[in-house]
Amino acid sequence: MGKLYDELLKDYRAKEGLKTCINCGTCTAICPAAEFYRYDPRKVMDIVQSRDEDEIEKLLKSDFIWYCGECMSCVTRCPRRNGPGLVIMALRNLSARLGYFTCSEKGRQLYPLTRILTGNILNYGYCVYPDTFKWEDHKESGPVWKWHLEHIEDTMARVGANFKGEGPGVLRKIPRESLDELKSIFDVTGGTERIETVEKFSRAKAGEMGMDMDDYFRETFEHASQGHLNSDGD
Amino acid sequence: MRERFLTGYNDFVLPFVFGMLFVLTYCLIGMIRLIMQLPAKDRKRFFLSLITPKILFKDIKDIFLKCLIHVDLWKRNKLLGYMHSSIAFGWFMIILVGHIEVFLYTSNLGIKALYYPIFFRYFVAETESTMKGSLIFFLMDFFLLVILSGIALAIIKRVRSRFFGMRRTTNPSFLDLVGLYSLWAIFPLRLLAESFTADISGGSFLTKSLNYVFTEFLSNHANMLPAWWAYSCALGIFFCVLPFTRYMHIPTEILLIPLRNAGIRIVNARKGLAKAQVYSCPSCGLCIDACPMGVMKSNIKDTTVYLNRQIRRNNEARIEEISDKCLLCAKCTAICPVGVEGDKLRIAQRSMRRYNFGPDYSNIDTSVLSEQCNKFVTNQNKNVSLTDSKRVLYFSGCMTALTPAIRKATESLLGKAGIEYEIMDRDGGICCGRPMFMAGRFDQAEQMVRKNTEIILGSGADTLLLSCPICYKIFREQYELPGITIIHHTELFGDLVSSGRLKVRKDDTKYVFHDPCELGRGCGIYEQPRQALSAAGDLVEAAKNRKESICCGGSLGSLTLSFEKRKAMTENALTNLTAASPDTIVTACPLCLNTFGRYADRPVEDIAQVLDRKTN
Amino acid sequence: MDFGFKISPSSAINLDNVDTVKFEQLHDMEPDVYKCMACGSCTSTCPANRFSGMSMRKVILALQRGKEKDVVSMMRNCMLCGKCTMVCPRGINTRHLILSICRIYREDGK
Amino acid sequence: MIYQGKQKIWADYQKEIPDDHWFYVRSCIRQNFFPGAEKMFLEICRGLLKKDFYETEHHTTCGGIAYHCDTIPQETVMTIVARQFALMTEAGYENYVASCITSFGNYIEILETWKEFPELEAKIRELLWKACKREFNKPKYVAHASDLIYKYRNEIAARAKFRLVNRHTGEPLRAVEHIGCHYAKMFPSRSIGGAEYPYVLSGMIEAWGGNVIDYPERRHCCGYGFRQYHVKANRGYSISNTYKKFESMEPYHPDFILTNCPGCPYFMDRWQYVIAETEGKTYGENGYGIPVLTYEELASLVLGYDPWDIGLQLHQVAVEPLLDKLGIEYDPSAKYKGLNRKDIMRPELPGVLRCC
Amino acid sequence: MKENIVIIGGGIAGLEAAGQLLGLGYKPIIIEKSDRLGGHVADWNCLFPDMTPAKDVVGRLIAGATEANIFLNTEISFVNKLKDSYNIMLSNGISIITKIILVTTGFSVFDASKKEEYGYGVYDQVITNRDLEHWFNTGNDRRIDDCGMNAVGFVHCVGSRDEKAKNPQCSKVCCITAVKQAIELKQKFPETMVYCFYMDLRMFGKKYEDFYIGAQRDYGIRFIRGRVSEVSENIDGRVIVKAEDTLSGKPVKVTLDLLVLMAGMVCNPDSTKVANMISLPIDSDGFLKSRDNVADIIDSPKDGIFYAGACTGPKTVPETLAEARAAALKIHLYNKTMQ
Repeated sequence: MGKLYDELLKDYRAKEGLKTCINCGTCTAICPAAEFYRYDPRKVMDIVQSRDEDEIEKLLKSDFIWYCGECMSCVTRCPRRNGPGLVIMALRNLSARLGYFTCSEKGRQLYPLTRILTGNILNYGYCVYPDTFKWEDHKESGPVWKWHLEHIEDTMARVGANFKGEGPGVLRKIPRESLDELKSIFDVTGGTERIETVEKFSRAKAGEMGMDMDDYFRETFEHASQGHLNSDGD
Repeated sequence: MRERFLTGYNDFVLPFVFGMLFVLTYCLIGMIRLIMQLPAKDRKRFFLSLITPKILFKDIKDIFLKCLIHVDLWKRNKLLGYMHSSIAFGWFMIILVGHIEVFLYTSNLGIKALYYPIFFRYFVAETESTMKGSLIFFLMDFFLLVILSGIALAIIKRVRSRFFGMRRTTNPSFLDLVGLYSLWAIFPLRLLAESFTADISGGSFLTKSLNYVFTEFLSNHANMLPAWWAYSCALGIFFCVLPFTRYMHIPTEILLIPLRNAGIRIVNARKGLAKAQVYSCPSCGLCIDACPMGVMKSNIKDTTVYLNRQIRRNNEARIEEISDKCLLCAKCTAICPVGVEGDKLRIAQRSMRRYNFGPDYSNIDTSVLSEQCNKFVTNQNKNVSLTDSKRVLYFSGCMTALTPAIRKATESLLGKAGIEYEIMDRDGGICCGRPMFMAGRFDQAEQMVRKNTEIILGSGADTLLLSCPICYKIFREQYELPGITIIHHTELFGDLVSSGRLKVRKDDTKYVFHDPCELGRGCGIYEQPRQALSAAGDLVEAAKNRKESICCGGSLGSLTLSFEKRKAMTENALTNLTAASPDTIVTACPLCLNTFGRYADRPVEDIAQVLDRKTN
Repeated sequence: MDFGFKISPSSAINLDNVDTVKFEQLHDMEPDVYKCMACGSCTSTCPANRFSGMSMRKVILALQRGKEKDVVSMMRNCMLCGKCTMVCPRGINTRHLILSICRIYREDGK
Repeated sequence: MIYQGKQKIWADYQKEIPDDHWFYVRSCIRQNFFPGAEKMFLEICRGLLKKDFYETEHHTTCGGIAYHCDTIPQETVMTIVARQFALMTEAGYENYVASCITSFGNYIEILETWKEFPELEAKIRELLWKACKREFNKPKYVAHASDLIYKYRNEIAARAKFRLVNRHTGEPLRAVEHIGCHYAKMFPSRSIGGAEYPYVLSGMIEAWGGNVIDYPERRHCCGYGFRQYHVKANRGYSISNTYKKFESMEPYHPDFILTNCPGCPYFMDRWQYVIAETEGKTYGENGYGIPVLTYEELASLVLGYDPWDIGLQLHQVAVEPLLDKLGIEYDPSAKYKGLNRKDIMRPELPGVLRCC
Repeated sequence: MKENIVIIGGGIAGLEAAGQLLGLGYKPIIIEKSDRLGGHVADWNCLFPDMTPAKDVVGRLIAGATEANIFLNTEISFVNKLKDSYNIMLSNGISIITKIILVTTGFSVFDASKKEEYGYGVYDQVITNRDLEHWFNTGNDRRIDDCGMNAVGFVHCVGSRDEKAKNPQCSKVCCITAVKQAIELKQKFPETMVYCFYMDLRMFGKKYEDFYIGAQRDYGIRFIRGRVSEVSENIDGRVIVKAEDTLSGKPVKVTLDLLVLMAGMVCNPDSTKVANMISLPIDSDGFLKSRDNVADIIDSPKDGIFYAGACTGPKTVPETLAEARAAALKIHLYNKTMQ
């Protein structure tokens, strides 16, 4: 494998997002993540453009790259047409591919995310689906959501949705052949391989941490250590 | 001998008696308080010293030489020396001879003993028996003349201090002036009073002769009374103001000398020895000329003499200003005739500052730092490897990091001399603590000392080599490193050159050596660098050198002097150094090198650089 | 009700709310504190930097941003060695500045 | 604030929007949380305005959320999108309208990337063929559903039964608009009004009689942050951002918030609930929250649809105070009923946030 | 010496060149689009580094050029290339045949409203450097509260060093202008907190650094290294500025009573127009292209056509004047070789 920087630059998002950074800080100034996490997208850009392999490797293994919310506000303002948010995506992609994501707490969250989201896509054809959006995991969704889930046939019918129905409409059942096509797309485009990679490294990490995969799922899904948010430790 | 007045008393003695009693009481109480202020350990030491014959003898010798003869001043300037010793010694002799005279001819003085010796000539008439004392008469007149000549010089000095080798003198305070004029008045008035009565009470060449002149105009002896009153008043005034003037140095110095000889150091900024020093200051103003800050007129009031004055006045704002500004070059200490330690006094003042928080080095893990410099320790059993040669640990110091040429040259020379060495702070280390110490933050400095001690003791070295005199001073004074020789690179290289281990090529380059404050005055290293330099070229001397070398102006001692304000000092120091037109200025301190390098018109080098270039 | 997470305060420095009383006091004692141009020479030369992250540049900045606590922790290992003063291109007497900071500010950042 | 200055900027960001014949794709989040909104979109466009909007049951998620959660590679998301385009091509459409902002941003980004790197497009065509044996034409025009409501805003205004005016005071309602980040921030020129002062929602509010309020944190993200919400451990980030927005808009006392992004109304609605429950703070009047509406919901309301038909009961923040201001009649007892007034209980009431 | 010399633009470069040419015995023609001479400098109040009143400088230049033929309110309608000369048709109907043209069309101030996120023209309390100079001159601007303001900010590099604004170049004079204006403002309102948001401070000119030190030490102006990312208006109509304090790596925000945008120099569209008429090339920075950017900055690639001043790139006043003098001399020598 080539050097990390070269590897990174193979990603189209890095190609688009990384031109020349002048460290002006416009990105950090309006970055929602920089405001609440101990995070500074400008520094990420600076590290990547330094081409310092050690620093890039550290970055790929750190929590730092997982703080971004990909709102892309930075893209609007950069005077040099950089896209820190895009570079972050490329970094995360590389970190996932190389298995570096398991080195950091925020990186390890890739496991539950992959399980939930790719599971939804491949099983239902949706990214978010009521069957997997449990109130217990989303108490903030409120009593309304709890009620909605409990009576979903009725509530959906009340507003004219085609919930799990044939043909078009809101939350219709996506036909099997379409789901098969999605699976096929995952297989040929590296989506499946990515799921397996994440699974493989997470399994190894879980073993290292002495957990079974369900515990590991809960741990990575729910646990936040001190020190990520700005309020921690102050 | 015949008493002229049976009562042996006249009202005019009262001013004197009052003054005398006042000053004696004041001094006695002051002395007791001061001694009580000493830490118990020091106090014990002081009392022990007074019964140790060797020290006691030294005390007496010092008091005689310093307080009466003013030997230091003689060395500085003959005229100045004579002026001071004529007054001090002359007066002492008059008092001594006067008392001998009284005790020879009178007995049972009782209460009169207080004033009788002073006004003896008023109360007695010349008789056969007193005639035998013509030697005494002569001595009394002689010493009076000596004193008068001193007074005359003092008056001239007030106008033309340059004749006395002083460019600047102190600005006396009002009470100082009262004291000064009353002091000046005492002896002419005594001459006048004794001259009036010389035909009755006897006298010698001075008083008798003057008496003849006076009798030409005034035959009535009743006229003499105002002269005696005036004499007594002058004495009374002088004694009464004495505690509040610089003349307080006269009694205080007598205490200071035994304290110093007892080996006591300044502990408290305002009490004990510090107080003795402050009150011992005669305000002679020698430190004004000595002070390197003096090149800027605005700094004159920040010299040690003014510090002492402000401490006596408890003017805290000015004390802080003066003590923080000082470069701590210690030149005032070196030249002070009474031994006021201007630098230490100031550090003590700084130590009084109250800080809300301060550094704390407990988090620093010395083992990490030790690992970088434990080459002399074999890994397995942590034993020191036994080699015959020196195991030199080189602590280059913070400032040397800014003048890497010194470190490079030093390493090169060590290599050439075949000395095995290890650098203690290659990637930076812990500061020696001296700069912190100079800021008066002793606890923090002490912490650094402990941290460095751990590293050094763990290194297995037997010699600690230093490039920076600032480090060198604190390593010598505050560190306890048993079994380890602490040397400055000038010493090492000086020895290596003398012993022939370093062969230096000599050429005709003219070098001048700048004695860094902390190396010269601070540690007394003057010879080795000069020896080494002489081997490399033609050594010339600066106008003021060695003990009187002028600080480069870059000193870390000063806390407040700004960068711009130091420039004039550096330039003045450079003028002094280049008096003999050297080709190259050589120093042995990274800070001096840095500072001189900024403004010098010719090359400035560290001695290590010079030697390295001229050895193979 | 516990949702398992909570609102985090913003890390943004709000200059509207920075209390400048102490900094003004410092500025009265050390007028040169304003002269810093953040070149970082002091930081790179500082021997305490490796131990407590000491950086005179950051100290001056943090004081102006109301981050006094950071200052105290950075200054924890300052050795007062004077290298920063030596290298400062603006001739700021950083040593005295450090001492003045120790006199004006307090360990608890208040 | 100088209104003319904004108008000048809006003039620079007007895009041409085809009037009819759209291939419609849905939003994952909206179908879950605001199912009525998408229904109303088609209802208004097809039923009311008689436009041609085609939808196929074979379209799927665009994969945008999974992509922005970094769980699928770029090639995968591009091929999924290519499949959607193939469905459009096969259905004979050229105009593509997405209900979701993440999707919209995703489509635009992919098309722009293909434009810059044609070799990537070729590769994706190959992959799609390999996986699904499909081919596609790139859409001629990609719009977001809010662009269309914006386009039809005056027609809607003409048919409106209600105006955005407070019935009690006669004053225009104060509305805060929130634009999804991926609508304009990445490609301002593909939006209506640009990234700094987007006009797409403001235009609707103005057309329907309301007043748009600009507040300091208007541009700030709602706090979704993809992985910052989907992983429970990260939700502190999400709520902190929303909280910041609410604190900033609070002094302006908005009557409602209008959004064009699937996630934003969910977060701005639910985080009000969480802020109320954890901090005890509410932003509306009398302990209520500020109602958060989607543009279809608002359009439906002004057009006079029944609030419970359009699914406003699925909001956590009660919309009743807004309905009262608008003067819309509603049956409180029907709010939580199923079809044909079937009793399906009602949600519990929150502890702090006032609900109906 | 009958040769016509046409100077396009009556700013300081045109005036100075005209003055020099008059001294060399020519009778130059100045064509000025507006109704007065002096260009942008005439709008300014004081000039760095010595705070020379701009009107003195412009006044002297105008006085030195009064003998020239000056056409105000005149534009060039078209230019015909003849065999070895140009026929210039003016908007007032006069046509001039000349072999020598000096282009002194200068620059335009970047339209700050193009940086939408800064809200010039949208937020009441956002003004430009030029507006501020206007206020210095007239004391007349409702946005500036004469009773004093709490806090004022200056944003450097507005429309400069900005690819999004289609101007990646440094505008050269804005840093020092910001420092100058900040000082002037602080002199008028000593209690006001003044912030400068900068990316780099390019204090390249004579005594500029002194200005900068003075601004810091004597005026307590706060310099924040970070480009302003976004400006918004709060409910009081004050503006909230967001930037990163890159030196501490933290976002910073501050509420200001006035925000001054340092709009930079961009190529004057009139320069481009003239360039098109005479087929002069445009350089990659958008300004007119010189024969050589090191040795022949005042020569166009075409014989007989010369440049002076900011038409070839951002310049300071002294640089512009020096170029104008150089151009006058070059024209003189060129004219001699022609004969």
